[in-house]
Amino acid sequence: MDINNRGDEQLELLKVSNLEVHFAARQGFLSSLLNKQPKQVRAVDGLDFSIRKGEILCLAGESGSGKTTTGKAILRLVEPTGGEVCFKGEDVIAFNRQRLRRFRQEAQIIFQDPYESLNPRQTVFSTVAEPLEVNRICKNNEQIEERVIEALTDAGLSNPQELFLRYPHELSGGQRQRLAIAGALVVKPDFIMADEPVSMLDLSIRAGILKLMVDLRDQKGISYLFITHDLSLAWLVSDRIAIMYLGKIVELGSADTVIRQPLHPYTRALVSVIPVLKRVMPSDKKLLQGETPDPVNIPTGCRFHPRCPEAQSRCREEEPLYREVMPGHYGACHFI
Amino acid sequence: GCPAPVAVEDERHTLRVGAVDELEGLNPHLVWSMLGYEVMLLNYNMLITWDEELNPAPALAKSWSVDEEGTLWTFNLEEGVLWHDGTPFTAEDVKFTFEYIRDNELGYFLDPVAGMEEITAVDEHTLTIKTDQPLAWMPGIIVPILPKHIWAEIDPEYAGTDFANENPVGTGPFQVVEFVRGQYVRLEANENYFRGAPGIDEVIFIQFANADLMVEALKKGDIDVAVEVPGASLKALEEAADPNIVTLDADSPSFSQLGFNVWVDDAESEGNPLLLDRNIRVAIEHAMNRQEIIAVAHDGFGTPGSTLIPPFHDFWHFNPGAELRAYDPAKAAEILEGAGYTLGNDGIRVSPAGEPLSFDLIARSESVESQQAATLIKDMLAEVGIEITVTVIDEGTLTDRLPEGDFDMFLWGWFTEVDPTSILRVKTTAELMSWNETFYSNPVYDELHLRQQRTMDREERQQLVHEMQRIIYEDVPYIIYSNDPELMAYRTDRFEGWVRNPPGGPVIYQVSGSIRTYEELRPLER
Amino acid sequence: MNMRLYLLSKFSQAVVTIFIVLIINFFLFRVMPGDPVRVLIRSPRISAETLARLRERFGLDESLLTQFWVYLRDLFTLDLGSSFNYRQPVLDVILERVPATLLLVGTATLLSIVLGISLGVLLAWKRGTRIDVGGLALSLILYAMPTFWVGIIMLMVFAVYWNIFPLWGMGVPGAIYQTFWAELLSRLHHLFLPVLTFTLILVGEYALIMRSSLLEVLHEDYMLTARAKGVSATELLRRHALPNALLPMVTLIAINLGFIIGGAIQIETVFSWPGLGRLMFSALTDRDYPVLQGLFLFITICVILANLGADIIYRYIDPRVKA
Amino acid sequence: MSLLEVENLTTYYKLKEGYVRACENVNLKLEKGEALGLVGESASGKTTAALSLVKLLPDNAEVRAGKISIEGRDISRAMEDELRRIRWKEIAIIFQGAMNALNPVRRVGDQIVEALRIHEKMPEKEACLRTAELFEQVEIDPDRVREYPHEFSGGMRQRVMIAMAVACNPKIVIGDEPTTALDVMVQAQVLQLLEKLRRELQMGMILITHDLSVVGETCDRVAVMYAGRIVETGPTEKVFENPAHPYTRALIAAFPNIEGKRYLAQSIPGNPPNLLNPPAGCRFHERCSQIIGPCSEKDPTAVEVSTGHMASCHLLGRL
Amino acid sequence: MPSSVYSKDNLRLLKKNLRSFWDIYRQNTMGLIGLCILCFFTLLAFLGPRLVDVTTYVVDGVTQTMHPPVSGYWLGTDNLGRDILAGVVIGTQVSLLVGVAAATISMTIGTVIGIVAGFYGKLADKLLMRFTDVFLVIPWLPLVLAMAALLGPSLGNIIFVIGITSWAGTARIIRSQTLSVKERPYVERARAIGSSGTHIMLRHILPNVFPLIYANTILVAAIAILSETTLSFLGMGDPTRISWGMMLHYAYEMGAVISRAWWWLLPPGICVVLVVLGFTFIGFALDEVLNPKLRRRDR
Ligand SMILES: Nc1ncnc2c1ncn2[C@@H]1O[C@H](COP(=O)(O)OP(=O)(O)OP(=O)(O)O)[C@@H](O)[C@H]1O
Ligand SMILES: Nc1ncnc2c1ncn2[C@@H]1O[C@H](COP(=O)(O)OP(=O)(O)OP(=O)(O)O)[C@@H](O)[C@H]1O
Ligand SMILES: [Mg+2]
Ligand SMILES: [Mg+2]
Repeated sequence: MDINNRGDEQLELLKVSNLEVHFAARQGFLSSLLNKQPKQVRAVDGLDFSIRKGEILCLAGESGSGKTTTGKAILRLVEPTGGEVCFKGEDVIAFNRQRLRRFRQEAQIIFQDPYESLNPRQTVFSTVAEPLEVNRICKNNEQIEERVIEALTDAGLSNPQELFLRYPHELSGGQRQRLAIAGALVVKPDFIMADEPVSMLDLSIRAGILKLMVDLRDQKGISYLFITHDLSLAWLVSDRIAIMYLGKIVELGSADTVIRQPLHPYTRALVSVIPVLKRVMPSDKKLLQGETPDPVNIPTGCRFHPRCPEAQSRCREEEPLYREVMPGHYGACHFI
Repeated sequence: GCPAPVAVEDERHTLRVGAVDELEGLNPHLVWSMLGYEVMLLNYNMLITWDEELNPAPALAKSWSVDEEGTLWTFNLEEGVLWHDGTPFTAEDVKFTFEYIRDNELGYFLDPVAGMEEITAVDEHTLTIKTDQPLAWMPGIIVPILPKHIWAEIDPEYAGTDFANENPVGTGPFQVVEFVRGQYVRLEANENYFRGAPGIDEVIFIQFANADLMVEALKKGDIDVAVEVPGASLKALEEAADPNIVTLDADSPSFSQLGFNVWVDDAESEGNPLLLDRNIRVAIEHAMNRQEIIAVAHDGFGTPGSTLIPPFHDFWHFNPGAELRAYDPAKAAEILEGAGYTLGNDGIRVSPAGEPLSFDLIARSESVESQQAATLIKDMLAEVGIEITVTVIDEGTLTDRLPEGDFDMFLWGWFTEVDPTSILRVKTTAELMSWNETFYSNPVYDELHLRQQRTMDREERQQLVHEMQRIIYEDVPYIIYSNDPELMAYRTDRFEGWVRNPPGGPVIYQVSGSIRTYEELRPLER
Repeated sequence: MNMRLYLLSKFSQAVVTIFIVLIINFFLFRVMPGDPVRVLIRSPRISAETLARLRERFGLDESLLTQFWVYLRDLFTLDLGSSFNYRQPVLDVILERVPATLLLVGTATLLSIVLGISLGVLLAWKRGTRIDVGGLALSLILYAMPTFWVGIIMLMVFAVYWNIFPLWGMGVPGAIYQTFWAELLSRLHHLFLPVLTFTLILVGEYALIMRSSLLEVLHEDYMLTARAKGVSATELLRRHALPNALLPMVTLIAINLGFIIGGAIQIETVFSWPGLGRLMFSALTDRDYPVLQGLFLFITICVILANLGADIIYRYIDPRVKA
Repeated sequence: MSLLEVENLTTYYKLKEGYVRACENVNLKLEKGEALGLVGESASGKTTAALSLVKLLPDNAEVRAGKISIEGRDISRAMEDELRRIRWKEIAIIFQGAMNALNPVRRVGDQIVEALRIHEKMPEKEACLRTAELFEQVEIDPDRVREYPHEFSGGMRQRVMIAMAVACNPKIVIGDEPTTALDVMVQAQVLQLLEKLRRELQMGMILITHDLSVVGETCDRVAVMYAGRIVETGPTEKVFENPAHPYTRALIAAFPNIEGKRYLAQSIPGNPPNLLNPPAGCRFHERCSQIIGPCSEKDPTAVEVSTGHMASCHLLGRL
Repeated sequence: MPSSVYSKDNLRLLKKNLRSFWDIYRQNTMGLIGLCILCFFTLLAFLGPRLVDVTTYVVDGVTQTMHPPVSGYWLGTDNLGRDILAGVVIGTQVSLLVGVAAATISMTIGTVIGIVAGFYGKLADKLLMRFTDVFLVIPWLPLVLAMAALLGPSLGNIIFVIGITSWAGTARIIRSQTLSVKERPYVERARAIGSSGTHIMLRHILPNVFPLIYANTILVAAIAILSETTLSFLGMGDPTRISWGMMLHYAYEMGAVISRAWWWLLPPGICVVLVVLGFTFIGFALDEVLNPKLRRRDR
């Protein structure tokens, strides 16, 4: 199956501008008294991107770069400290409780670990039926059952009734992740945030799940924010890729261009270490030194400069602008 | 087995007394336990003490006399008496003591001195006391005489609350020299004791957490005498028949009673108003088998009781004779039936108004005996259709609840003094909310009580006292179900000279303060 | 967080806890039945004026809040009031009893920690074997036995049937010993049964905790690493397993102090040991509220301080704790 | 004579329900200076095989059969004492998840010193110097020897583990998923370091992983495990370019290759078998798309596809 | 097609859950022994009074007192000639009642406080945990003694006092488990589908801390029985009810130790040990069965 760029240019489902999530660094009561200025974890530090209807946008980056936090902030599972999130033209941040409840049906979430994201003491049926019950979507039990069966079938689980009374631990890994997807599908969402949905699964099962997600996009027009640290995976499923580094997007563009013609030195380094099934000359790998720094002490200037092989003195002082370098291709570096 | 390593015996002759009380302190105004009183008696003297017939006998007062009206008393004091610190004892000390207590309302000793109008130290060894009215119990002023030169310095308020009196100076045969709280108190003989130095060198009172341990210690010879021995242990001791151990089932002026709440003020009393009906109280008495209670709850020690003054004081004791309401459940049922209390379906009688004869009976958590007695009484009363719920509370709480009238019935007891006044006073109206816990009130009785206090003629007074007891027996605020002995045991292999005062009484912890045994004990030559 | 800050915050936590205890302590004893003044005087023959005067003197006529304030103020001057029973400052009464309890509790705790840890290590090391099963059963049985009951049985067997140990007390009352050795011998003789009982009671729990703690550690990956490194069995235990397994014991021992006090009350009662436990018991039966209140506070503060100490030690010995 | 030769290694775990056949008839060969990759999905028995080599198995494991020889010396019957000497000195292991593989309450330096003192009988001082040297070799500031594991990041800890593994110049290093759970960048750094050390020290290395690419990039030869058995072995290039076993083929097909086309492969249907009760015959047959008669009846034998490239599949026997 | 998952299948589910639980539990020897012990004592509590003539536990003034075991009085008599075997049988009811009732109170308080503190966090957590800490550090027995003295000795009060003072440990354990459950993605998911806090606590957190609650309750029951015994022994028990603790209290007070009346001291004590052991065994077994991966780490 070939995957082409998708997504209706006009229909912007979700627009994020200058999103910021800062956490107060964990601190005892006393030390917060003593230090006037509480330290901040700048987990997400000014993001701009949008997701079109029926599009898969991939958020990639190293551990701790703020991918999950971004996803949660969009769904208001953590409160953003700044910026805007527009969903279908409405300001998510300003939603009141009722609207938020409705929004929770329109936007759903799938997690990384299918073992952890399912309540071990809930049967398959009640896992899937729960959103319907909580939001009182269905009139009667028969309707609930219908919807549950529909969702499970959509998620690629045949013979759903047989599974109704099973517990997650009685399912295989793949089935479990499908169950999690069914739990999201049951409310017929327009948008799903998928946080590393396959990274815990074996290679042989992965493809099936990914395919299911893509199919759902095709058939139901669901948009995804797909979070992963695996660039080859990102390339495989997404329409566009955004690369994050320390709470900021450093590059964003269509999947092919980002992988094939990366602009940002960070992206280039990442792409160079994407595993392939053959021996690679060590010199071809642009290994970066060290690991992503702690978002409490973000370096001044370009936040990537301490690890950047091409850093200049300007990078140390001046923060590069995030701009459209080529049509549809954004980047934040002084030298692109 | 191998014997416990006992401390190396030095040359001293030490009398070891076992007790289960905890010694609360050494300040005479604050002691309240038997042990505390005993220690005080050894450390201090009173003006008089009691002889074998329980008549006043000289102590610090050699002799005394009274004027015609019976209101001016003259005491001639012993000469050459020294306080433990060597200061001479004078009439000023006595005057000071009485005034100090009277003017500052200090504790237990207030009663005997409250009626003293004027106290005069005529000379060093003569004292006169003027009372506001003739007092029949005089000269029995059982108040320890304190050294003025020490107590004058002490703020009376402090003396009545906090003063520890760590180094008590008295005139007694012994003086406290070491007091280890919760463990023991050691008294050393007073070589200068005015009645002659004691025959032993020291007395140690050892406090046991548990009476059985004390008995065991007596058996092992770790102590020489044990007081307040539980009945069962005494029985066991008797059976073991150790030739060196004497067990005493000693006469004692104490009794156990069942008290009723007879407070007529309906608004205030929280007791069951049915108990105001004398018929019920009488029926209850008929339904109680005193013999069995004594046999079971008191291990067979004691005699069935009747009136307020126990037969121990046989001169004052009133015997109801044929009027005694003996155990007779049939009669009890008959009385209840006659008073209109008919048997309900559940076996519980109900009043004509339909109220069940169902009462609370309070036993004390400190006294297993009272709990057992309560259980027995409950069963006995069930026989005649009276339902009893036994509750058990501690004495402190009971003390608080009684003056509030928050009870139906309770079990407790009294230890009566030599003179009948104080136990008789307990049932007077003036003592409501205080000692008079049953709220019994009878103007005739009150009047008699005043009269007997003023009646100096013994025979005449006896009549009055008997009449008072008869009235109480008639009105049944109390059912006195047993007269209780004092159980103790002592060893005869180390000391001789144990004195029982009176002859059927105990050897130590003697009635109203005789300390003859301590004065007369001599070590046995081995 | 640095050490000083950590200490400060732990300390402030302890202070807050102590304050709450103070509040509980104050109000619990205010609602106890009985008029304190009546208990104090014990003679009903006392005029209303005198009663009122005493109330005033003890501040009982004031509002509860004022009384609480006065109570706090007095505490700061270490004034815990005066015992109804002994007419002595409560602090003196308590301090008088501390050495006896310390001797008993200290000896037993030390012994039981050493024995419990050793037993726990043995059981964990021999897990699954007959020794383990037997030891486990023994520990559980020890854990399940009522403290006082063990004491009673000990007394009956050793002091009554065999008569080789004294029945009661901490020494022969009023005895004057000729030599130091005679005294020591007598003290040890008296100490033996209570300490044995106490140790038995405590050892089971320590052994259980040590065993499970060690078993957990033995299953950790770093133990596999150490084995892969060729570390010998004893070294493995000594250098890798024990330091990790002992960590939770520190906290446990501190937390257990409250339980130990409970044990002390029972053991001191059974063996007539003149310590804090017996003091508490007799204060309870005599309703000596100032003493009870003082004891309560004293013991609680000791436990809180011990916990604080454990926290600090824990922080010191466990490099991971970052507060 | 190979550096390491494993024949017919069979290890079961005993459970109340029966035996988990975690590792059956495993044959491996490792030459001096060679890197062998052992790949397979989770629960395919990789760790079991590795731990069986040095007898570091859990208590409920039973080594049923197998001969293990190092440079011709049979160690399968070695006693605990001898094994202790062999461990680390001859075969060192780097475990998965270094956070838990380092003792949290001991300084990292001390943990290396310990190994040196046991095996090299080095005096304390010398061992410390050597530790600092090792730290430099794995590109960590030698001043950090006195720190505790929690003060290191994941990648650093893995480096410490590596330093510890090579401390005694072992002949063989086994890396059990040494880079799983690390970021791609750090993973690449660590792999490069391992590669460098292996060359410098001429060690034989067994790299256990479920990530095909790791093997592709670093190993000379590869062994593919499925459900407790080795289904295919051979030189890496040969196996990857020309997989002989249907499982290997499916696995490689599922691998997203950015150099190829954007294409979502079919996943292998079904689930790996339960090793408590594995299917008869070829263990893969229930999920295989090309089964023939004997697949469900007979265990396939290894067939040499080309030189040094073996696979166990009935289909191959047919050819 | 099943007509409704909501009705008849719930029963099927329950059966299935019980069966699978029993399948695992059965393997645990310790748990089985514990279960046997408890079954025995439960039967004794209910049927004992029919099998043993409990009317012999009366003071009749005829039966020999302090008599060692003889036929008819298999465990001998006490100082009042009461049959000790009958006493032990009667005492079973009270002791079990105290254990179960006090543990229920303690569990309820502990669970509510633990879950609320853990789930809401922040100030609520701080306050509740400070409060819990206080109960954790206050030496337990003195507190219980003081409260028992305050309330007066009745069975209800004893149950209440034990229940109200023994929840702190449970609360702490439940809280830490809540904290960890709260961070699981399925709770995040529940939030993401719009569930309210109460819904999450009841549907997601409670079921996942339940195994801990079970095991803990059973262990608290053991402690409660020990506590009742201790309280009664120290004279704070309900003298109108016969429990094993009260029997021991009377035995001690009435000089059983000195009189070598081992038949009076041993049976109630051994019963206490057995029941406590039974509860503890079950508690440990449940802990192992229900929380196999649970790691108990202090702090
Ligand atoms: N609730 C929080 N409080 C404080 N800091 C937080 C919180 N949640 C996340 N962070 C910090 O924010 C940063 C970004 O975290 P986030 O989980 O978004 O990263 P991520 O890109 O998803 O990483 P990973 O790939 O490991 O999942 C991290 O440094 C993390 O420690
Ligand atoms: N101690 C044990 N007891 C019983 N079964 C075990 C034990 N350890 C492992 N197993 C089982 O043995 C099989 C092989 O496990 P092993 O750990 O060797 O797999 P692996 O290939 O290393 O997997 P992973 O990639 O997840 O590390 C699995 O089915 C596992 O469940
Ligand atoms: Mg994440
Ligand atoms: Mg593994």
